[in-house]
Amino acid sequence: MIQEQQWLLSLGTFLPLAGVLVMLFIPRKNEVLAKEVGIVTAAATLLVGIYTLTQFDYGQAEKLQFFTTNEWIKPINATFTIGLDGISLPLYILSMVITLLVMVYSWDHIPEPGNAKAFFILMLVLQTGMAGTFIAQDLILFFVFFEVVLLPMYFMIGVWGGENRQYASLKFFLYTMFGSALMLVAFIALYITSKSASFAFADLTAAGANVGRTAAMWIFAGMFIGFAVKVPMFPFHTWLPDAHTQAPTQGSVILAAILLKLGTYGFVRIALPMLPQAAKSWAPVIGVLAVIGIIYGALGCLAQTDMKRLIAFSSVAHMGFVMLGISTLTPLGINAAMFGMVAHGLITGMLFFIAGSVKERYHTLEIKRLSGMLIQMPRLGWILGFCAMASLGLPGLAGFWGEFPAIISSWNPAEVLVANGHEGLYRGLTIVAALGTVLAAAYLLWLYQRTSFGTPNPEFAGDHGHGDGHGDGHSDIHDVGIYEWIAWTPLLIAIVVFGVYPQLMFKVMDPAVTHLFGK
Amino acid sequence: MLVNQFLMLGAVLFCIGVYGVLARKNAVMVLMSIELILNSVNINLLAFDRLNGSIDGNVFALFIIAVAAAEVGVGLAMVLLIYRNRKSIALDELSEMKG
Amino acid sequence: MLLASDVVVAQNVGFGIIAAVMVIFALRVVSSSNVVHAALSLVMVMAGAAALYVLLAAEFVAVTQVLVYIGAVMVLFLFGVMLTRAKLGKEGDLNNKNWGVGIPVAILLLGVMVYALGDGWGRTKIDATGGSVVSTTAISDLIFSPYILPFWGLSFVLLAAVIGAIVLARKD
Amino acid sequence: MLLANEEGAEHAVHAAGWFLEHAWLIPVIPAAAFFLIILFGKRLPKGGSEIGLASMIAALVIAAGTAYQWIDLVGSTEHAEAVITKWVWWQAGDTKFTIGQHIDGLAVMALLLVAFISTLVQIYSTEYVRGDRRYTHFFASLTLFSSGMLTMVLAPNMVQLILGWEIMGLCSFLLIGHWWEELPNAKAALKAFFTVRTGDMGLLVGTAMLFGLFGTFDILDINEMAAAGEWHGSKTLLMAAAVALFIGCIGKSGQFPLHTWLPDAMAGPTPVSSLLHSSTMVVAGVFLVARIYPVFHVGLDINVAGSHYNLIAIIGGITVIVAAALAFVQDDIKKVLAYSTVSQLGYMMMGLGVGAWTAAVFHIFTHAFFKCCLFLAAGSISHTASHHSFDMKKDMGGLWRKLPVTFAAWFVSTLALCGVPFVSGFFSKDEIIDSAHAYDYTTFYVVGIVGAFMTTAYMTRATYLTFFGKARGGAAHFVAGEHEDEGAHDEGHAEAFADEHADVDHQIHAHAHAAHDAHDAHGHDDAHAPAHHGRPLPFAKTDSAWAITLPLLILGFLAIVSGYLNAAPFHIEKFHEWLHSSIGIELPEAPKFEWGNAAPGLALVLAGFLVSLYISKAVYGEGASPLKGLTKRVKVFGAIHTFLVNKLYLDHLYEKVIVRFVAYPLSKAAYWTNQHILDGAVNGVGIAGKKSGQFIYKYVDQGLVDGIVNGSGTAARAAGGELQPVQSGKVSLYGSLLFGAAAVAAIVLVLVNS
Amino acid sequence: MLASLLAFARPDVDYHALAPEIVLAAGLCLVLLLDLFVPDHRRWITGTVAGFVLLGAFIPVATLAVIGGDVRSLFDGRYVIDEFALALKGLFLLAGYVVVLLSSNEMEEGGYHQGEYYVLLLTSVLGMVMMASSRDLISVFVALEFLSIPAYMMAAWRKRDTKSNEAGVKYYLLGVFASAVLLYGMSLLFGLAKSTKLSEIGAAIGDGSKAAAVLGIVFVIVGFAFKVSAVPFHTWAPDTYQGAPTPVTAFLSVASKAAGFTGLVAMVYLAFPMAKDVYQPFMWVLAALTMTVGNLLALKQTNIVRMLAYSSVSQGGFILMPLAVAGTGDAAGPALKAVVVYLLIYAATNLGAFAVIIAVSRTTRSGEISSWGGLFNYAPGLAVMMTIFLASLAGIPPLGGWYAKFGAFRAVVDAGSGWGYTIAVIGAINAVVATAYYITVMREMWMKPAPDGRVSAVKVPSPVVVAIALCGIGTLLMGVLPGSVARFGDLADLTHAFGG
Repeated sequence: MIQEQQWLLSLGTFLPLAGVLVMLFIPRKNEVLAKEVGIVTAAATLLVGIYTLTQFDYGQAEKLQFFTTNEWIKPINATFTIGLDGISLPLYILSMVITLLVMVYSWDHIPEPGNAKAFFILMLVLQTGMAGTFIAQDLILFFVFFEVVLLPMYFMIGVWGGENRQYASLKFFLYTMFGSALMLVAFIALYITSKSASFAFADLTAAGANVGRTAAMWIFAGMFIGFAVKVPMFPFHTWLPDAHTQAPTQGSVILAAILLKLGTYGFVRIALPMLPQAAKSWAPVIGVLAVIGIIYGALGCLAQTDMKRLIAFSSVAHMGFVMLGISTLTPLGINAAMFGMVAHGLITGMLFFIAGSVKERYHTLEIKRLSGMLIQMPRLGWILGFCAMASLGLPGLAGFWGEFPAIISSWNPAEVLVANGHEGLYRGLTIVAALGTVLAAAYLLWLYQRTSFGTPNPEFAGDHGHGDGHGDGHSDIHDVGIYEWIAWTPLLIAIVVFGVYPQLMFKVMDPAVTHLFGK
Repeated sequence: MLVNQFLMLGAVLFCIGVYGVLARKNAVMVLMSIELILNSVNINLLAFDRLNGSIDGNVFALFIIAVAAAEVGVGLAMVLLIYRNRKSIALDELSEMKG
Repeated sequence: MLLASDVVVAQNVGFGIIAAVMVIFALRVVSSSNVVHAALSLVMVMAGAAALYVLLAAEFVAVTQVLVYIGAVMVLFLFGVMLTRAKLGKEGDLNNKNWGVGIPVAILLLGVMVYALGDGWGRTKIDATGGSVVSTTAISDLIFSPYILPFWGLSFVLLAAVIGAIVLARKD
Repeated sequence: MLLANEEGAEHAVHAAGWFLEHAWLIPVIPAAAFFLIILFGKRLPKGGSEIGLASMIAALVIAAGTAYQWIDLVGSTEHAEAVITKWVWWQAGDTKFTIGQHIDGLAVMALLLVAFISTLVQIYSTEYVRGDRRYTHFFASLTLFSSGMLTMVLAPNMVQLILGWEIMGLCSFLLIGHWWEELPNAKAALKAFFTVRTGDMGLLVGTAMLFGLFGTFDILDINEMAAAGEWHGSKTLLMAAAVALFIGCIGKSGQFPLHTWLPDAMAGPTPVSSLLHSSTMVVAGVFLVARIYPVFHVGLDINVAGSHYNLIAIIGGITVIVAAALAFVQDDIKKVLAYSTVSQLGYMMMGLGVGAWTAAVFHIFTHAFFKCCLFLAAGSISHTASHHSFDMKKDMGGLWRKLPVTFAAWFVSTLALCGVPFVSGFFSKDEIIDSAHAYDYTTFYVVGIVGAFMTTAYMTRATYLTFFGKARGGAAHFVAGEHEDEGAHDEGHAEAFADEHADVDHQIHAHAHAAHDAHDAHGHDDAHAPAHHGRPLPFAKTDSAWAITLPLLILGFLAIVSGYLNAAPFHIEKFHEWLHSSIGIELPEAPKFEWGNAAPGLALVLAGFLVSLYISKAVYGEGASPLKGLTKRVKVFGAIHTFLVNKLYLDHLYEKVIVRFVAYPLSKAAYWTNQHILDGAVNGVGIAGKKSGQFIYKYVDQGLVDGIVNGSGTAARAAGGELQPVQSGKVSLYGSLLFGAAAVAAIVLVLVNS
Repeated sequence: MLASLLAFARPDVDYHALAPEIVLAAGLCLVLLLDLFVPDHRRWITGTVAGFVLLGAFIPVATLAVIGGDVRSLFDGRYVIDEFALALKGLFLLAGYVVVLLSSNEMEEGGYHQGEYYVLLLTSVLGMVMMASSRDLISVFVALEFLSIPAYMMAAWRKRDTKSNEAGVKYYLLGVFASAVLLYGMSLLFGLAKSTKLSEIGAAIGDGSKAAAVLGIVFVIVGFAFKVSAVPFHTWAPDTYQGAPTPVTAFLSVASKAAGFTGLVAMVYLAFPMAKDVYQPFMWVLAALTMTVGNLLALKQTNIVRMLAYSSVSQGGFILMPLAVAGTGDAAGPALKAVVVYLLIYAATNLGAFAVIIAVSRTTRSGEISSWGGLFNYAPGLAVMMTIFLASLAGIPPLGGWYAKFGAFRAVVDAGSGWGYTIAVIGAINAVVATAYYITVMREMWMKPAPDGRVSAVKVPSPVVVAIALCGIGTLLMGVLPGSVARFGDLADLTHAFGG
């Protein structure tokens, strides 16, 4: 643990709340000011993040840095312990980046029914919750941050979402609550049965071995449900398509890019290291569910008629790969999972951005009605193509490095799993997961072909999208706008950069992952 | 004399009171039935005092009598109140709110 | 001088009579179709109870019982009956429609109480001759020393009851 | 260099020469060019093609230098070791993923080949797709494609190989679907990508298995360990790995039964076809088998005494025959060539399957030249002579005089393809057939010579239809000298593309021209119209522009001479000499060439030519013949014809049988299924997936899984409703509940506790 | 005679310890007098005074807490001022103060009898304050009646409103039934123990194997179960809460319930701590039923107060949960802390929710949930505060409620028994179900349009604003820094009382 610049993480996490405080005093009518303050706050937060990046000691990425611990809830030995290591760092920064980009995108994309002030406040609160979850090094602190994101996201979907937003938001909320309620019970049981000195991760990890086998299995089950709902893993995934589809673009992006990662992060950070003995019994179950998720998500995609819903289902499949990597319990698999989390965040986030922009232009996302986007909006069309390719795991783009190593590692799972006679199972999983990559190609290309190729649907053919806007009914159709460029370019670049040079991220994550899981 | 003679009598009174409370519709009758129950408690307390040679039961009984009086007063006031508003003191008709 | 055994017999006989009266009139209270009759039956039960208290050497309580219950509470009841303009004669529907529910409930309760009491005190006897009548002094010592606070509180209960009852019951 | 990592590169021990050590630049240059084209291409005077071309030439120069130095190296040392340079790409735990180069004979050969063909194709394209509305994109994709192939070729490990492999897949998608406005093109692109991707599943799993077996991704290590028999796990696992990898190769190299995408891929512009189907994309599968040959050799028991069959040989053999048969019934000249490619790839696979590594790789080499030439020639015909049609029956015939260069190139390439002696194809193909015979794979020997017969036959037919006989359709116009005046035909294009976006009928129009390279070179911009054909070569004024014919000439020349690098009849074994160190495992001696052994094959080639010529003349010629309409009159022939025309019913098998079998039980509504299936499937498996997806989505996901979720909500509310009567509002019932519950609780607890 | 009179020993009274009660009693009389002498239009002053009285009574509580030291045991251990008592006294007084804030406008504008109302309120609070310290049967009984009888009448305070009448009558009758059962149980306990002191009863009853002891324990628990509205003794609560004036409802659902729990805890921990085989299963069933039934019924409600009534029933289940395992393993300590902490947090949250309801219904004039549509648009502040309170009730971090639930779960898990884990899971599921109905209100506020297209802001009287702010701060503070309130939980230690 490196206890330098202890204030840094707290600053990065709570700075958005300061912005919220300021925004509270901005009159609602003054939307521009509200947006400005919001964006400035997010940008400042990101600056802190970048400063964190520069101060991070990459040579010791396996250690918790900027570590600080304070008394918090004395009676239950919960502490305010935060720290950043190689596992947390990418996600921590990603959350900041995504928030800022989403806000920039919101500059001229405030969804119905408006109220930019509230919208931005919710995003800032979300940001605090997300960043906090990734730096928390105490189970209770983690839980609190984990839950903080719940309400803002609920309102984001419920207020600014699509037609069926109330149902979707309710489902999202209740599902997540269900998971976290059981998870909380499991956390407490872990703390008590392990006789840990405190709720700090380090203590719990050290004391985890004290938990009896049966108890460990049950506790893991509780955590499993909590995290699996968030991931979401089959069969706890049904909230996701609804939530994604109905959420406003910004919500979908944040949901896909960060929120889903809270679950997988939980597995990597909490469930596996603290209960290794239960993890090895549960790993096959996770693996099987993950692979079911891959195929199931892909089949779900193939059945969709709505572009956004298709992307949503693709998340189920992609997170399946992440979970498959985790279930191997090998450093390689978990590295792959960590990479997959970030990659999925970038790519699917981008895809949701695109879906949002398409919706804004065509007022529909029905694949049947969309066609020839490449003619009307060549840039948007190509970006969609690029993201589809990235999403289907094309080597050289970020998506590949989440999938491929996961497949490799599932063929060669951890020794303990082999010793338990699960090798055959995992090999079967490898093959099915590989089939998933084929299906991914199928649905993404199908989507791309249907929406972008061909000629524009006559009902939208009135406008060329060359900016002259002479079409009367469809003057909304225009190519990528300036705020969209600003919001998207970093993501697009990141997809390429991480695809070409994955070591950028692996270098940071690997020491931490190896530290946690390598023997 | 067996202490149970008193206790059993108390139990019987208690149950008669319970029956009355449940079966009666007229609010005043319900209040009367409650008095039966309270009396059974007093009998118990005094029987135990006699058995155990303590005095606390006596004190307790006095408190109960006093409280019961207060309760009856309040109860009757309420009965009057509903009677004034509804011209009836049939308790089962008081089901404006349910479900 | 009466012998102890005579006392016991006398007490038993007295108890028998009082108990029978109480039970009968208690049943009257809950079954009478005449409100006033019920109220008068209640008086009989109260009186029986007072007699029992005497039997149990609790004279002060017995006196209080007579004064408070028969003297005050009953009057309240009668006022209540009259103010709510209940018929003085028979009334058809004093019972609820589902009055029958009360019977099994009461029987169940009685069952468990009888079992518990039988189990708890079996044939434990009260030493009928031993001990003396509970002295009022002792009671007052008790009330004003360890139980002073409840007593103090009780006065506020009564105050509140009076104030509240007035507010509720008065026309305005 | 971005990838330069402080851990440093692991260089080969000895200094091997600048080019050999810097061969990794070969793919990097086009890759960089790709980004430049994308970013700046549109602003450049030639729309970015100059960057692409320059990068390819640069790559070619380096490749040539590399080849020179490699030959030098081979000549100077006893055992020329591969020049391997690796950088750690990334690292997870103790698993290192590296990137770099693995330069040996095979790689050098492929590099040179790919760079060379790519360069020619780019030159050709500058003319062929001139004026195209996505000219820049075209060159960008083409350049990236080459980069992908080159990346794959010099990959020192499986991961980089997959990287290149997939980049190619992506670019093939973009290139085949270049004219994506038309539905069939878009669908063909999708199908190509998807089919290949299906095979890639095998590649992914196979790579995972290799990693499990050998603990490394490095090709050199894998080869050494496989040859030495040092792997963790059973022989069966190695076999499984080989099979899995081979599935990937089947998809990529269009082997039976995943070959159906290849003919459809002809929807792309002709230069694309020629690049993809001569030296790059489709040979990637063969290349992979050759690259990690020891794995296959050991895993599939090749050349083990007493074995007469193995998976690779069987698949290759079937492909040879099936594809050749299919080629025979195509009317689209490009499809003939496409099936021909499939068939030739079958030869290569078969060669590898029987242990004739050098011959198979050599066939890659020679095939690249003549097949590329054939494609480009076909493009030249359609571009200049047949109004962008590829239909041999409708728009061609009698063109040989007007297109002398094209014809000459076509002709020599056909000779090479048919395996006529002293032309390149002969040396490679005959070597394969000879080896099959020598190594006791008699079946495949027979397949080989029968294939040779069929090859000759269909090529004779195609040649006859294209260049001889009576000019028909578009060709008739051209032959009649109307080619300067293209107005009549191009009007249609002009109309169609005058306002390309608004034209609602566009799609219908596009359907009608599905068999055309219906790019909008014409009429897209009227200002370009006069100049849209470049200058032809001086000695062939009526032929295509120089940018088209020059490559044809070069390729035609190479189609003749390239075979002499390894001409067994003349005891030239240069090729073997340069490449043999890449095999990685001991193979039996190459058979001695004897004309006697080659004779049956040559006889059949001749027979094929004669029979086909006779039939062609009879069927398609002008004179009356008893054979005309034979397929109509004789039902057996008719049935065979139909069978072949329908591509062996394989598409039907996918789309009708498999799809229905899989989808029917899943779907309750049969007509619903049928409608969707008959409704023009992108491809059968996709539809099946989609149907099952819909089923799962509708019934399992929304019905069951989500149903449980929503159901629990409903149930909770219903339970609430059931409880409401308890809250009756009646005091007496409340009281009953109170006393009753107290009584019950007391009874239960009293009973329990005493 | 005289001798015996002289023999009467004046009890030693620790006036500091009794100061809160004395201040309250004096204040009560002061309000009564004021009511007599203040002209009608100035009657609001009684409310103000009542508020100050409550705050004034809080001062000695605070000083007692600060001084700390030994447990102050009065009247031979029948009246004990320990930390548990002080924590709850503080709770009652502050809750009372908030209720006064909430009542002022309601009472003034409704033309009700303000002076008498505040007298009753203060009386009831005084009863609660006594309950917190009562350690013998008679004190407990008197305190219970002390706090209940004024509450019965307050529930019926809107005299002309038949619903209010009904609320009062139902509350009164069932309350009397319950105290009858309670008394019978007490009489049995007294008979067995020969003493009214809880600690002596505890010693005498032991593990409660006697049938009579079981009966006594069950009846006593039933008596308090009514007070805390545990299912199936909850039936009065929805009707009463809905019918009573809203400030009174707030008072009942928070203070009265807390007082019930205070008594229950005292009985469980002191009068029959060792009879765990008797009270644990009973509590277990009560807790499970209360959580579940309360939630399920709440799901069906359309009236917001009634919904909150069921919600508060179900919250009661969560508070009961730790008591269901209070005798197992090491759970006794955590369970007690959990109850106290839960009560504190719940008080702030629930009072806040009622405060917002009062503020909003002044404008909407409706109790239906559907009338809350669009609140976020025309009164964002209220909507956000209501969201905070509801989310806290649902147990979503970082709002207080999560810590309350956390404590409850922790206690049951700490017991380490199968029963404990089972009820933890039941509780977890119920926490989710509960969210469903809290969220319908949020949905109404945030996502639905205003039913009558209302756009104008809501005017909220300043006392209500203060109340909302106090509750909001409390709710947030206890969620973010639960340590602050958990310290009270830590202090809530009854063990001293065992000895005397």
